[in-house]
Amino acid sequence: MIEMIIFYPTAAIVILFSLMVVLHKSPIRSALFLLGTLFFMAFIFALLSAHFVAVIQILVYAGGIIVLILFAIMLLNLQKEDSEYDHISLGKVISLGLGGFLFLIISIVFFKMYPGHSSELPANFGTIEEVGRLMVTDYVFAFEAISLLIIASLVGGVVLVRGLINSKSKLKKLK
Amino acid sequence: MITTTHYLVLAAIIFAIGCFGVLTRRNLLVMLMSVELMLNSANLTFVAFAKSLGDTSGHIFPIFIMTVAACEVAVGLAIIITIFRMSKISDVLGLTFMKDIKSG
Amino acid sequence: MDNVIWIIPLLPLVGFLINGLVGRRLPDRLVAIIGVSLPVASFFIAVWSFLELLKLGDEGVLTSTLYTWIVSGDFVVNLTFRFDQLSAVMALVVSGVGSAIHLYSAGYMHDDKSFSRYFSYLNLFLFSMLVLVLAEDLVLLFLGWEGVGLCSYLLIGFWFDDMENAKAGKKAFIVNRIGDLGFFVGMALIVITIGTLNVPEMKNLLEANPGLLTAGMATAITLFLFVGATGKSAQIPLYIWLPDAMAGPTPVSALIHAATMVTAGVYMIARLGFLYVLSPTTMIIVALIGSLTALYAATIGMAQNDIKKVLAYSTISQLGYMFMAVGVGAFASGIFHLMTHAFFKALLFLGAGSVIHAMSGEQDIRNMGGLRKKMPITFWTFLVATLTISGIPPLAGFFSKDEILWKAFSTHLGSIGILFWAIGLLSAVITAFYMFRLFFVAFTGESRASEDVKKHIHESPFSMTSVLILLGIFSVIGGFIGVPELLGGSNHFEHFLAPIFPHLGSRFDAHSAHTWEIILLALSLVAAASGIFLAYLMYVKKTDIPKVFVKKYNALYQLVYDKYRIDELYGAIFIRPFFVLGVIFSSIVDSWIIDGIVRIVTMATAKLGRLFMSFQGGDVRVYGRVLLGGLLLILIIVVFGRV
Amino acid sequence: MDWPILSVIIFLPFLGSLVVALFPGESKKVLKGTAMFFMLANLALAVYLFIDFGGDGIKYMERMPWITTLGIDYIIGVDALNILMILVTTFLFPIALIAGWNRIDERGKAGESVKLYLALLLGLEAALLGAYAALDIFLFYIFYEAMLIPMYFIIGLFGGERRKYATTRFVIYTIIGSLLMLVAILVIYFEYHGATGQFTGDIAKLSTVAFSPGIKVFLFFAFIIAFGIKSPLWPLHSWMPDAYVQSPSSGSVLLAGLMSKVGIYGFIRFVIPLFHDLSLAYAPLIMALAAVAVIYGAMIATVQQELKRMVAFFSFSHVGMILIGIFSMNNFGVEGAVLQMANHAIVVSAFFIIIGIINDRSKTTDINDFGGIGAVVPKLSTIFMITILAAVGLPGLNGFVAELLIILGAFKSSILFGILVASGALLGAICMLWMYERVFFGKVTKKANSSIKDLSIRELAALIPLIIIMFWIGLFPGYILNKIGPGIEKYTTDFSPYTEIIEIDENATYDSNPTDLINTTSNNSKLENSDAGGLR
Repeated sequence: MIEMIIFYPTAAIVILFSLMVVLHKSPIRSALFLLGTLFFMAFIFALLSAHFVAVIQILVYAGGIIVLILFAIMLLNLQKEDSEYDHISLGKVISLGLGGFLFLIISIVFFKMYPGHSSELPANFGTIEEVGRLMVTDYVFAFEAISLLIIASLVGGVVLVRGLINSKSKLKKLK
Repeated sequence: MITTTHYLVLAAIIFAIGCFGVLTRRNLLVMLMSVELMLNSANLTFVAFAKSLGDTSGHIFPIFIMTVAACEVAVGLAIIITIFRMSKISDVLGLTFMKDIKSG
Repeated sequence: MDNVIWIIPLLPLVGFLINGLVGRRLPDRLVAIIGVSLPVASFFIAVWSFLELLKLGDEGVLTSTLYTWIVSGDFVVNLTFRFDQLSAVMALVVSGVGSAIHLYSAGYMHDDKSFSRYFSYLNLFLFSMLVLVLAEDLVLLFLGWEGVGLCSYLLIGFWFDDMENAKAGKKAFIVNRIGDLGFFVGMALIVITIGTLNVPEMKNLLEANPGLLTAGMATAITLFLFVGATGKSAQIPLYIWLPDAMAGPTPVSALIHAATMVTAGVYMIARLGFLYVLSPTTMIIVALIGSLTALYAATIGMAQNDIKKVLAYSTISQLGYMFMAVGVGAFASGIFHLMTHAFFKALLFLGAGSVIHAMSGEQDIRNMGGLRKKMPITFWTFLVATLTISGIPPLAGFFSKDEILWKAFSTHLGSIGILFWAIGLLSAVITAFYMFRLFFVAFTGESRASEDVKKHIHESPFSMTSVLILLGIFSVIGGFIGVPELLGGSNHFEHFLAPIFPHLGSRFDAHSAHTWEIILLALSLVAAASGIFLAYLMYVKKTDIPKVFVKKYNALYQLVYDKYRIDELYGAIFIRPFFVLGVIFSSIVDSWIIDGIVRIVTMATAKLGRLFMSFQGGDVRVYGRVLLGGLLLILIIVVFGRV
Repeated sequence: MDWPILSVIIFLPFLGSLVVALFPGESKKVLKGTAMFFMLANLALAVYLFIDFGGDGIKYMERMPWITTLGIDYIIGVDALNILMILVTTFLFPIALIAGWNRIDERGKAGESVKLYLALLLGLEAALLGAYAALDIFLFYIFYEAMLIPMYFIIGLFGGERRKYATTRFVIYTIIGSLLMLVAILVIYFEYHGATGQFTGDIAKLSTVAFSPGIKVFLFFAFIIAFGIKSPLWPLHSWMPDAYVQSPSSGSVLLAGLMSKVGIYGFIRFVIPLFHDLSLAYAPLIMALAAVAVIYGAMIATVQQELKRMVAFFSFSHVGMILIGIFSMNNFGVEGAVLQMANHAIVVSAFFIIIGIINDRSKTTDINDFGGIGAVVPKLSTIFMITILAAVGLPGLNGFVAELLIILGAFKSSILFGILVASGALLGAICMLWMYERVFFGKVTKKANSSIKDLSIRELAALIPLIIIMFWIGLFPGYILNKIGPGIEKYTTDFSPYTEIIEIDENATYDSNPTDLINTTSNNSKLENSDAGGLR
């Protein structure tokens, strides 16, 4: 019952916020709505007794990624895209259709594959210890691979922004 | 009673919204945010299934996905900033460097 | 290869190879020696073989097989030379007259810059002609048949600096080729019905099994073969090349276009006589075409002024006689006339060549005249030849021509023979007339040549005149081997050839035949005499008659002078449409219709491509939509496919 | 035969191609010499093969499993149908190389392009030989497609002004055809699998498959279109004039002389054996198309102003003649066609070499730019004349024997087609003699033409062997006819793709013996003739 009381409002907020992310003219508002979406999503994670994931969600996403995006927006000083809202283009209608259809299909898939509840959860389900244990035992390889990926993206990010200064004129010519 | 299906349908809705965003917005940053939405809905599915199956492995993947998302955002933002600084474009319609000049 | 027949054609071939490959580096004298001595040698071998053949008696035949040429399943073509009575006559005539003309050419062409080329062609011609007459198999005969056509092409266009000569050569070759097409079709029909092209074998198979050929098929085969003969022997409707062929050197005209090659058609029909008698329809058509050609060409001959053109039309006309003969079944008579004609027509041409040589290339008889004193030998030999062709006894032409007329009259084909005879007789009058017109205008009276030409007029060198005299002698005595029984002879010629030809009856019994023969003989004499008298009257006594005549019937004269404008007619009916159609095919059908379909397909592809290109406009979102659409499709298949 | 001579013949040029391509030096002489050596060695092997060949079955058969899971085997062999083309192919390559000896130098600025050209040439030879020798349908297909690659570059890199257009067109046309064929091959392949449960590409086995009539007609026409484009058959020829005109003259030699023959060969080796009954039923249609080509090609050739284009259409006309011979489907026609394939290759090669020489001299091939050069270049004009005479079927030269047999074959199947084919020779003569007259006869009309050089020793070295072969086949065709005769007689009785010689068969691990094979083939054709009757 409690679950229900928490789930429905939270889900409604998540859906509303995510719609705002997609639909709002101003990038900076979009970013803030995204922050909200992610925050409330963490609630739902918590509801699913994935406490560690919920915490990470807030820390990494809300704390890290969104801040990064906000920085970027401010750095670029982006304006509202007015032109986009003035008319309903064929592309938007098609996208809407495709999105709706995608939803339908995915829902059908989920309904068809309805998994039964396990009667009781194991005691250590979703605990930080358990997650940590799994990560360095069963999934240690993926864990290491991810760390490599982080290094790669780090290096990539630096190289991209640094190389820009040198090759700026070259790329302009190309255009 | 909230079943796993509820969560899954919520995930599907958010995925579809994210998808719609990617397909319609012209601003690169907003597109990137929409992608984040989609990733998050995937996380939700994982977690929902984890609960349903009683398997904590379903929690590991969201963590990985978040890490990947972080990397993606870092690199993606770097690219966007590079492009913007180079040509003052943050609009996908302008990104046609790789297109054949004649057929444009 | 148990005898030497195969050497007869081989020797000229050797001459061709030597002169053709290295002749340009040899001195002219050596070229001439090689070019003349080898044909002469081959003539002597022919004579020797002839004597051998005589020893063997009636059924005797010499054959010599070199190797198997073509083999495909049951169909075998051997390279076999066959020396029977008919080939013997032909080989002797061809190599004999051929050698004489080679000798004449050595004098006639002595200052030409392509002397060796000339002799190589001439030797090649002799080789081909000998192959033609000695071939046992029709395919081998066809080798000779095409070979002579080729040599005729090469020799007519010998002086190819002048485009007209080259064009005349091409015309001859192509018209011949049209005939050859008929010949080829005829051969193919024989293969699919009888199954072999070996002539004696064909004959045996037909004798053993007459049901092999239906009457219709026999007519078709013989008619197609006859088309070949009309091409080669210049009969209606394919005679048009022969007058133009006079563009070649005169000895060539004498050898190829008078004495030998053009008679190949007659020889072929005589050789295949056993086939032709199976189809009376074809026989009548052959005789009719022959007689009409005789008359038709003779009328054109009356109005020509070029000495060689007159002789060309006379050749066509005389060939018409030969076809009349073979058409009515008198094969021996046709061959007899072929032989005598070879002598006197070669003589006429060589005489004309002698005149042209002397007149510095002038060929128009209106610019000649009075040559009697300056060129006595030419004059006398030419007179003999003219008398011979007009049919004055006892010269060779009289016997042969008269025999044809009699055989036409008495043919087993029925009373249609009288028609052939009448046409033949009329042609005889005209022949005598125009030949003597030529003779009187060119040789008698005052000279009408310009002064500097007059100075050069001289008798030809010995190498040329000796040939004239030799041929003159043959023209005089050649007829005696075929004197009919009526005149006290025993017609050796016909008896000699008897084993080859089918025997056809006459429509008269022996007694009435005699009476009729005498009447016809007298009529022929009257005809010849009246023709000569008319010519004498018009061109010696009262020379203004022709002018008055021309004035009065100008349109008719022009029509005849322009050879009835048949060339122009063919041009309009066949040649122009052919080229127009070619241009239409090339520029409209090929490049618009066939290529157009291709272009429409490519254009449609390009359009479609442009349509698809709009999906790839560089807008990432569009890519995304398409991607998602595709993904959805796959999902639908996966999800609902399982249901 | 202990060593696989046929495989050596196929792969020796390929080896040569690699050697030339990887050759460290840049010396053109050494490169050309190496290529020449490989070509001549191959020619010697092919001549040995030809002399040793005999009998009515397949010889030098090699059978090795290749892709066993798909049932594709490496099967090659020589019989009466392909022995001549193998010989002619190995013969024409050295000639083409000699003919293009100096022209390659002009094209290529560096040794690199000579290297490329020679490697392509050798590669093409290997592919051609492979296509002729292959008895497995997939093996054939691979070689068939492999031919395109070198040819594409030979035209595209070394051709004339509009080479890109021409070569694109040529390749696209051919690929459309071969893709259709591939579909048909796969259908047959799976049908056979459906019937017997095993996969195979062996044409002898494939020819035993029984189809429903509807699909069979589709398959038949897929093959007809594929080979019809390559040959070319009217009206699938519109790639031909441009490709022939734009390719370098040694390329035209190979394209017109050899590659188009693969298409014709495909008709004999694959179409008729695989679809015996349909070939009989549709023979009149194909003969009619071919007869159109004979007349139409000759007429178009007559009015062309450009020498190469003219020869292209003339060759098109002759291809029609060969196809009529094949589809007359009797001993005369097929034997004539097989011989004529070789003849045509030789004659057309001579034509293109001569035109290439003329083009070298005066940089033009327009007939109107010439006139009266006969006296200036006597050797050239003589050789040209002989070639023309060979082409129009003068007895004593090579064209005649084959044309005679084809015409007899055509007459045997239909008098109308017989007359049409025979008239082709006449039209060809008109076209060729008219052209010859305009180029060589008369007075020299253009000043530039009065100083054209006659043939050099090298050019004579390329042309004289062709002329000798023309006379040899013309005068002594018996040697060749005796070699191919029994095989073709056998072919025209049962139309099996190939016939194995018994003693090889006993040792082979091959479950049906030849007599079985023939029986099943004939049973099938009997059975399906009734079906085909409905189609008519």
